[in-house]
Amino acid sequence: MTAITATSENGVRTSAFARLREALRGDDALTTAWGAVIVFVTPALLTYAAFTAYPVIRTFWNSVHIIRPGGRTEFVGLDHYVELFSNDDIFFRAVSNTLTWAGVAPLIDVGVGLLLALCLYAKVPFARVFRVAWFTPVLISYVVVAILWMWIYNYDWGVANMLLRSVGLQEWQQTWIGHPDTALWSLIFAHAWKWAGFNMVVCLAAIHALPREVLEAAELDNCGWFQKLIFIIVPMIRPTLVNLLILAFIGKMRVFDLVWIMTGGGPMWSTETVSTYVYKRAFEWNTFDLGYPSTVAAIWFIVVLCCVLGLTWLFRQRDRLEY
Amino acid sequence: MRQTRSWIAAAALAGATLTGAAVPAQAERELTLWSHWADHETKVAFVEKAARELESRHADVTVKITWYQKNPLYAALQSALRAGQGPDIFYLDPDRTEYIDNGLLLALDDLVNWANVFGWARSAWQHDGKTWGFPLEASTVEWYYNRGLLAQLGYEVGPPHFQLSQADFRALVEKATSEGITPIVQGVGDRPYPGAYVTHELLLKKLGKDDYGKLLSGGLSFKDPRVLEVFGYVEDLVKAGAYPKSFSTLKLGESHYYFHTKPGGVVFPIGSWYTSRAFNPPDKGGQPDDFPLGMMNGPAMDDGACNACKTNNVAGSFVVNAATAHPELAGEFLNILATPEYGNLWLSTVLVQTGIKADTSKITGPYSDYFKTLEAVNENAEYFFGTPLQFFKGKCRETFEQVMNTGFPAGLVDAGTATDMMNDGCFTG
Amino acid sequence: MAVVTLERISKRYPGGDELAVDDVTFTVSDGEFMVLLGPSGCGKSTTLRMVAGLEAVSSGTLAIDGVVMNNVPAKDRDIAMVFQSYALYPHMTAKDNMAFGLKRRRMPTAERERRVAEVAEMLDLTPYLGRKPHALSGGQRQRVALGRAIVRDPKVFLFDEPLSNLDAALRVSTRNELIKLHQRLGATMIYVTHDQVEAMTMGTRICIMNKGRLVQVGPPLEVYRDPADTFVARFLGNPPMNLLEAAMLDGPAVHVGESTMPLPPRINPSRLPRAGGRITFGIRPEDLYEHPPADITGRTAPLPVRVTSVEPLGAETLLLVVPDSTEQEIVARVDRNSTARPGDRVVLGLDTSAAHLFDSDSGVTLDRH
Amino acid sequence: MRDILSARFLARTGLLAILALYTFYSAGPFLWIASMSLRTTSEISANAYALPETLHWEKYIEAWTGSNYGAYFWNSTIVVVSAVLALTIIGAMAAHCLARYRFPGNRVVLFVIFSTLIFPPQITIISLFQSLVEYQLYDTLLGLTLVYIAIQLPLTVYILEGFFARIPQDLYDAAKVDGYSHWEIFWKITMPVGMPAIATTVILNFINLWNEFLYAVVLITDESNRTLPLGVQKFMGDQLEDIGMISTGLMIAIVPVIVVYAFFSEKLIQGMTAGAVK
Repeated sequence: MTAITATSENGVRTSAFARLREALRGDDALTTAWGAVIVFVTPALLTYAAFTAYPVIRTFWNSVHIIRPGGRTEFVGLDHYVELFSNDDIFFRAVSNTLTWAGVAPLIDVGVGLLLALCLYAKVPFARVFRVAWFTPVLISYVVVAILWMWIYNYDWGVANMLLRSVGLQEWQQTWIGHPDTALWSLIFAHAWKWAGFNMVVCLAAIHALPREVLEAAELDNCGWFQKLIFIIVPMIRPTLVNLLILAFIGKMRVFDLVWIMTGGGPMWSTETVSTYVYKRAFEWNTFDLGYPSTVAAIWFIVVLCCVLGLTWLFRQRDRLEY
Repeated sequence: MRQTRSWIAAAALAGATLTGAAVPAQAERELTLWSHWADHETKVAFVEKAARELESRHADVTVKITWYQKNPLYAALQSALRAGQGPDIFYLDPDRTEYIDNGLLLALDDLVNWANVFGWARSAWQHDGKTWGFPLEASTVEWYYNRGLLAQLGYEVGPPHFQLSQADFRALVEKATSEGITPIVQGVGDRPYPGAYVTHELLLKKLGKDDYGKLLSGGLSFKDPRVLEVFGYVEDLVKAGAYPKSFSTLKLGESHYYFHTKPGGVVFPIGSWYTSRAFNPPDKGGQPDDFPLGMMNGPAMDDGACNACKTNNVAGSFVVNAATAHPELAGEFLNILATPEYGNLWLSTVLVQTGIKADTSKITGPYSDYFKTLEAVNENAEYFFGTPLQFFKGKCRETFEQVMNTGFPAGLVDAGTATDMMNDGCFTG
Repeated sequence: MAVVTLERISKRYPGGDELAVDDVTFTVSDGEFMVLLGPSGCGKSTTLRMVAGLEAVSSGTLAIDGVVMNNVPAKDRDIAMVFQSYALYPHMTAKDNMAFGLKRRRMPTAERERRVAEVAEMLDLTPYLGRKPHALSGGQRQRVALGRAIVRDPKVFLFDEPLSNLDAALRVSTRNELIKLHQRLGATMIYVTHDQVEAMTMGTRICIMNKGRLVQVGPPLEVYRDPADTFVARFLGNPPMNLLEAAMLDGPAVHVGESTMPLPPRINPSRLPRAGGRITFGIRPEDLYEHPPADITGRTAPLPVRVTSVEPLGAETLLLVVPDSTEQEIVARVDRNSTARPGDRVVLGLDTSAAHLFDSDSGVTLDRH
Repeated sequence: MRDILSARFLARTGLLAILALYTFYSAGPFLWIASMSLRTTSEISANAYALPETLHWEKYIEAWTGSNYGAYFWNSTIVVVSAVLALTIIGAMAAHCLARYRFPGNRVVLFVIFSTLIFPPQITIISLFQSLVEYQLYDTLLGLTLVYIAIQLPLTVYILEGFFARIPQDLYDAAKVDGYSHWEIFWKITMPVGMPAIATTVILNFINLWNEFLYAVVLITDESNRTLPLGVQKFMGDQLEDIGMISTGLMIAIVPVIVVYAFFSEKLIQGMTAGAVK
């Protein structure tokens, strides 16, 4: 009340226009900061507009057209969408594969990473060597990882079957990435090989950042290491773990390189992911149409958006309940 | 001061765009060619020779050839042509009719001297009354075998048909498996068709050319009893262990090595371009010098409508980009190839058939025997022109790749499911 | 010569409904050490930042030496500022930090070097000039920040709670150094703090702010003695002034608990409420006596209380007591030899001449000024 | 007492054994490939797991000269270095602005930029291809560089904004009093003070872009424009699976990363893990 009275007394203009002008002036008192703002954000916004925003919009535009080379474009309305939902088993196969991967792999990645971090935290000898050895795969490009693991999975002379033979389990030998039952899991395994080290390092950093007193207090409370893990460490680094899980989830929703080089989506679509399907239909199928794959991309855009919003909501909800 | 800076930033951005847009000025004519066969030294040498010849005819012309593997080549072509940046001439298989449908190719009828090209080869590229490609490489589907192993298993083939019966072939498969020998070497790790060779060759023999053609163009159901019979037969072979365990990941290059070097196998059905890999020195992936290579025809089907039938097709061809700036140069280049001298050169160095008219009898040297065998095996053959991939489009093709090439021969789906899926993707009747 | 004049200065942040600074007017004379005092969020820092030119003035006039400064950028106001966090550039040595403002003003190198060396000497910083901030102790950083301001030789020094990051002992000694520095430089200084001891000891004048408004300006003791309202009364002094609910009596007296107090002499009778009305009665702890000394017995009124707690501080003793018939706990600062114990009933002597009366609703003093 | 000790000892040994096993799993493939890189394919096909008898170091020279590795390395270097440079400057400018200036839409801009972090590249890859064709940037290193800037920008801005926002405001006020202009404040305060975060993003962007494959596959066709991951893929010939030579090629691609790792391991781990630890 008093403030408003005082305002009018002092003649401070409170019209919307004045507010806007004030806002435009920014917090820098005396010069118009707007100029600086424009200079600073324009390059980023231009890049963003040209290479991110515009392509996203264009994807949706594409999705209601048939787009052939030479600028021959034909408006088809929602035909692609109808086709996709009524008659495209491969798409749903790809979605189910991708979601399986995105659902399972984060748990493996983060779980293994957490266990490894705890091992290092337990101050084992050679911890430095271990850390280097475990982290290195993170830095290797997918192309290299893919070739490497194709050899590891090679039926005749690959490591996987060689190990089975050497322990007398010949009948367990597999064409690991050549059979629909094992192909997806083999890829998930290879992918986990690359990423476990990353999760390990992050977990380790998080554990090291914990206040020492809490762990000491837990020790005084007569906690064994396992109780300490379950009741103290995991709850306390929960935000980090959640972050890692979401990060891993997002990473799996976009997985392409490994699949593309190792299996190309086969056999029998058992490792087809949405990325490889979009790529195949756009650049490999002999239809030469960019419209339909854009429809797939558009749908996937919405799916990913929902997943991420859902996850965020889920974890936020839990946080609120807890505290 | 601030304005200046933002101006500079804007200018830099604009400049960046402009440099990207600027096309380097060309004083000379450059003919670009993208081709498969990066690893095929004899083919590379063959094409390079023609390129040098063109350059020697015109002082201002350079021919720039980029060699690819097949899959990356197609990926590059699809995007580059769409971007309007394709090469003047490029490699294409005749099954890629979508390039024609989308107006990306230049008709070659008036550019090439067709008198020196076999009619059947030219017809592989004829659509809508025009000829779209230059049929450089031609091949038949051949069943190569290891003479030593076949004899060891107690079988032999010989004139006039070089063919086992349906029952004998199955017995051969079973016997080989029982002795721990891989009966049919095949790998589909990096190719969309080899796994379908056996099924489709047998379908052709069973149905005859007309009905097989209907099957490929969607006019005949995969549920036709004769088709089902063949599928059942192949399913039995698969169950008997006809293919290598590593079938689905074995690459084409690896399957050659598998067949002739390690661990070895009895039969290797493949296009007659087998030689372009196998007749290299062993350390370049070729077969051992003393390898007992034999050739047979696929087994005769009981009640087969055409047991002498086999697939003949034009394979690697050169086409001209519709957007090329130098159509006359491209034509001249192709005409250098369209001569009997080059035809003979191709045969005697690449050792594969060609669409260029040439005379196999003129081939001498270490591989002349091979060509004699090839001629003998094909003496009574009736050819069906075109591979399944040349007929199948879109989802049908995808189903073919996954089911006929991989799933069915790998034993992942049974004959009933496989034919269901093929009908779902391909049958229009 | 620098006089800083604030006339009807207000500040509104974009999007905020309340005024952060509301119609503030005061003048800092040349060479004066003006302390802006108030609880956090009272607008004192905002006021200082407006003087510095770091915040825009929403309305009103800000002038230095008569020149309106509202739209002059900070760098052109010839002011120097010492920040609470010191704000030393972490990537520069102590010397570079001090020299940088001079460099920006294109001072010749030799002159710059001389000034920095001189100030460093004055602040005992010479041995540390080559170090970067992270290698300095808190006190040293504080002195570098100070030095950075001094080398500039500005018209006005601005301090934004510069001592609050120091530990207690260092704070006291730095406080004294600052006082000496002010005497030596004779510069105009504006100093923001929420610490009343700093304000009382350092300021030539104190300017007390609350909720964006200026409440009272004056020399420290004057403000202490004659608080303008209950806020100032409680904010200055430790323990703060006791405030008791009282009732106006018919005669010139108020009723506190069971005692009847005569009106203090300075009161402005025209502003008193009518008989039976409520009023706030204020008395500082040192004006309550267990045993009133002879020289003031004539002015005291008895206040019967019950002792709830005794806090001997050594030099004196604090008694927490509840006057009879009330439930308000008040504090009395009594002689250190007091023998009172919790639960005792005693009668305190209240120095009626030192008492204050405030309006119950607005808290404004009823004293005559 | 003795029993407890030995139980602990056993547990300790067991733990170490598990760790050694895991190390074998994570590092073994590297050793395998390293050993194969020094052997010929015929040696490998005789026994894929034997140690090299004679060290065929000449294979490295052969792999380098026999392929276009020099060009791939050069292309990757140009693209990645210029993208990382531009990213650092553009990203830092935007982050500085978002962290330091209050303006309407500030949070909206940050959210919009940040939200693209979650979206998989396959969503825009097609239209990006079309756009680059239209911008005349298809199959150019410049085009790839710009795309790389765009895809790494969100993460860069996100990390830098978080760090810059924590730089005390007092420092900026002091700079203003000292007479810095907007640009100088960015260049002389934010950049040097924010160096740890900038180093982090530089490393992160470098590793990510050095290994990037999908965009390169789609946006580059010309042999002379290929980056290293495409080059490595090309090593997988289809004439002959020349395992020995491919191993050598892979090692050439791996070794620089390992060397960088050896020198900057701490910083690198910090970079890779930035933003994940709360």
